[in-house]
Amino acid sequence: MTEKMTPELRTETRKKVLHLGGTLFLVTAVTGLILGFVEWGTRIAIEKAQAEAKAEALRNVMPEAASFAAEPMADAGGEMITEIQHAVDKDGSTVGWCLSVSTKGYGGPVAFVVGIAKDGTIRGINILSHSETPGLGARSTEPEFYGQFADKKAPLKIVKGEAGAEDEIAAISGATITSTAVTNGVNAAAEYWDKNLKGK
Amino acid sequence: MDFMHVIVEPLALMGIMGGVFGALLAVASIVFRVHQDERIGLIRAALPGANCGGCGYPGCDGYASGVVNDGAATNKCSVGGAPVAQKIAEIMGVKAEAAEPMRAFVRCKGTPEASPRLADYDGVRDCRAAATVPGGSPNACPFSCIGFGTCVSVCPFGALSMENGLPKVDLDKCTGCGVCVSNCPKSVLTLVPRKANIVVACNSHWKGPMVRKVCSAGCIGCGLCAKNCPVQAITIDRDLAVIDPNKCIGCGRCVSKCPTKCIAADQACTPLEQTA
Amino acid sequence: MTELFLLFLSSIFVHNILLSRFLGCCPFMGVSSKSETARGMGVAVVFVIVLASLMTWLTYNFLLVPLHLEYLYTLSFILVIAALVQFVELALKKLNPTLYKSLGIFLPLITTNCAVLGVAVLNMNEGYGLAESLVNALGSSLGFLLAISLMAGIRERIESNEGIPECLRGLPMALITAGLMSIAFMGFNGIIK
Amino acid sequence: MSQSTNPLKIVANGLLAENPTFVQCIGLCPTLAVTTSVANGVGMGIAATFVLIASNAVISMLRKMVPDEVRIPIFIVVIAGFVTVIQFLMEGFAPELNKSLGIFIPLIVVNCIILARAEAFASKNGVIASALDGVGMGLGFTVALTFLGAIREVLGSGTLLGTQVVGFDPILLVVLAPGGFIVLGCCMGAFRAIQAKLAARKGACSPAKKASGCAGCAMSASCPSAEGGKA
Repeated sequence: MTEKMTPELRTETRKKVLHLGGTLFLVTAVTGLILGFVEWGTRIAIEKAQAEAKAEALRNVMPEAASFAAEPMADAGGEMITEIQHAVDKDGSTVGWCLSVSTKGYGGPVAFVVGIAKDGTIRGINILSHSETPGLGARSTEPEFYGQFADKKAPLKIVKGEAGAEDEIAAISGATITSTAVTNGVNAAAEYWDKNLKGK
Repeated sequence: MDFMHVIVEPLALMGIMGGVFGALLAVASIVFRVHQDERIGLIRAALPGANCGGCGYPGCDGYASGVVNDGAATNKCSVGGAPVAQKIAEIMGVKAEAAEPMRAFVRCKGTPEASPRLADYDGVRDCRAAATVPGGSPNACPFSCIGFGTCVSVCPFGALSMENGLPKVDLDKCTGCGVCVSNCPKSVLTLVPRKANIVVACNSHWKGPMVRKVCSAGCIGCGLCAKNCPVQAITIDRDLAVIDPNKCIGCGRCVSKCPTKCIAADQACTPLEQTA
Repeated sequence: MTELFLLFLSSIFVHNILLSRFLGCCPFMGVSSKSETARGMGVAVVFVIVLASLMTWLTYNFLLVPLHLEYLYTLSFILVIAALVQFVELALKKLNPTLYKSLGIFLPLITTNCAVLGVAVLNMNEGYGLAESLVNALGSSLGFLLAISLMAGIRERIESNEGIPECLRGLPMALITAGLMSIAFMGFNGIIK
Repeated sequence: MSQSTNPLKIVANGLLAENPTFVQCIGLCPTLAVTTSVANGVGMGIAATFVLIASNAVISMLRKMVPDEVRIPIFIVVIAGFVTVIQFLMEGFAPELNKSLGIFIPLIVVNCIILARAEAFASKNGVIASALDGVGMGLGFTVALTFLGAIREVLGSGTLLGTQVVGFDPILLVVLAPGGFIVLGCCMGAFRAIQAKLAARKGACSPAKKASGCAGCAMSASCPSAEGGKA
């Protein structure tokens, strides 16, 4: 079994522990230091990039809004809703609401922002992230699909082929699961708006 | 900038983790020390360390212990190529010293005329497949060359070509690497030294009368060659004459004495000069 | 409980780490020429991925998050994995040489295996709890074992096939076979949301 | 592993003779997953090249004082450090590339090429030679990724660098997971076929056979047709 701890073996172990432990300590510590420094240096740039991406997403569902303020989630009603932004124009009156929604798509969660105007019509949606199959579900990020939601009244129905009536959305051919998921998300946002944000 | 969070904490955390793991490994390497053949370490140093598994062994350590413990070939590292193979050969003491230059030799004269084809075989045109036929071969003589050219296809130097149902060795291209010998199901091909020019061109261990029935150019084990050899270079091994190339002085008496003329008097060929 | 089971099944079939997430392809191509080495590699990977996922989950949630140093996850994960594999290799070589003979020689190969770090990072990105991380790790590594054993079986059969053109023999044919297997595994898509 | 020291040979060695993707077949994970478009391929190639050069240089500097038992952890920590640096740079200044490369940036750490080059070359040679080797291998990797990225993008989504190029409707499979395996398999086959033809024209035995037959054969030193039996 393991050699018994003779005196010179103990010194050899101590020497080796110091040697190996010390080198590894030195290398990892120096690397940690460099990373801490680089992280601090780029932190501002990263925050700016992330804020920029978020604002850009909100702006193109609610073009006429000047600024956005975070709004606390009212009650448990919107389990699909992840975040709400209150959109106001220059002189502070409400223009509408932006709700970030995350629904279960074909390949995984699909996250998008829904812009709802003061009177309840859907100003538009913007897909942020998804892991749908390229060429099928991924086509939900093309204007032909998400453009259909602009200036529509909830609740919306998903149909195959041509969208006839006012509240119908034409599903992407071959990606009905993704199209239905997005439409359910939009209906959930509209329903949440109807219950909690209508009066404000 | 909050000095603590940006500089000290990452440094401390990573440093402590590194230090702890280093110490842990140090203690482990002492407590778990196991004696290992030092050649494995040497070979492991010579290997590129890509752990890519291209040699079929799991990573470089696997291959190194494979070479030392179960004698794997020294050239299996595709990434390292020839230089690494050379180094491993030296470490293992298998010097790639200039071995006696050898060449392939066809121990059969059973052309379709000399030895009739018994069966009309239309299976896979490959000797190894044809050798599984009941009776061991579509030919009358089970020791004879089947003639589907497996040796020709495996030869890495293109030194073999089929002529009249038997392989012909191109002495300029044949380097004696032995790939054909290991692939021939009937072991008709064998390696002989390049300087030897008199070799028995038969592979049959049957008694004389039976050989006469199946082949007109086979060795019937009569022993005339052995009796007439001035230097006793020929022995009869189970009714097949075998010439010892080192003793043979190439006088050719046996060739003339052999009743079936199955001893081949190939012209001796000079060793392959280095053109590369 | 069913949610965990669904996650387990999806990480073996739907999101197979080799055939649809492309993690761990280097050893997959290299070691899958013989089936017993492939199986040994697969079992070693299962053992290491589950252990590594446990260690990296603990490191992340008890060391990095409290100190708000999440950005150090790459460095700390790979340090933990490398040290863990080296320690397990030493321990195994001493305590159980027979197991080491069949399993241990793959261990240094696994440190540089994208699958181990890949699973650890995925567990963190998805924000899985301890139970979910371990189930995902077990599922992914069993998926790896399944894929590499199937591959080894097929490759042994195509090795001796004379029909393959000269330049495609060996690795190119193995890659094309893996492509076909990946198409087959795509059939599982969508059975689990 | 030609140990010659003239810089051009080391770089050329990484690009052609030992191209990491086509010849050594290491670093397959990012190669298969990321080459769905040229932009991704180039982005990944450049990121990997930066890490490769930096880590090769630093590792060859440290090679004297690294005890053998902890060789792998130290190399990996150095590589991980550089990968995290490149990750921050990407998040800060190239967010869209960062989104498309996604999980594959942290996976550069365990990319077999970098650790293989660190162990095989950097830990045995000088700093300049190692850095040059990093350049060579990085270029070889980037060229391979761009080449595969171009093929898969044109076939799979009909565009090249985003602009519509091809008339017929694209073959979706090529962009998906299985496409990566199949396209890489065919490219490697083509690469070997070209090498075999080149070798055949020079009268040497084709490399496919050479790899199996000649290298270990005792006669390979004196064999006329094994082109360059020696290094």
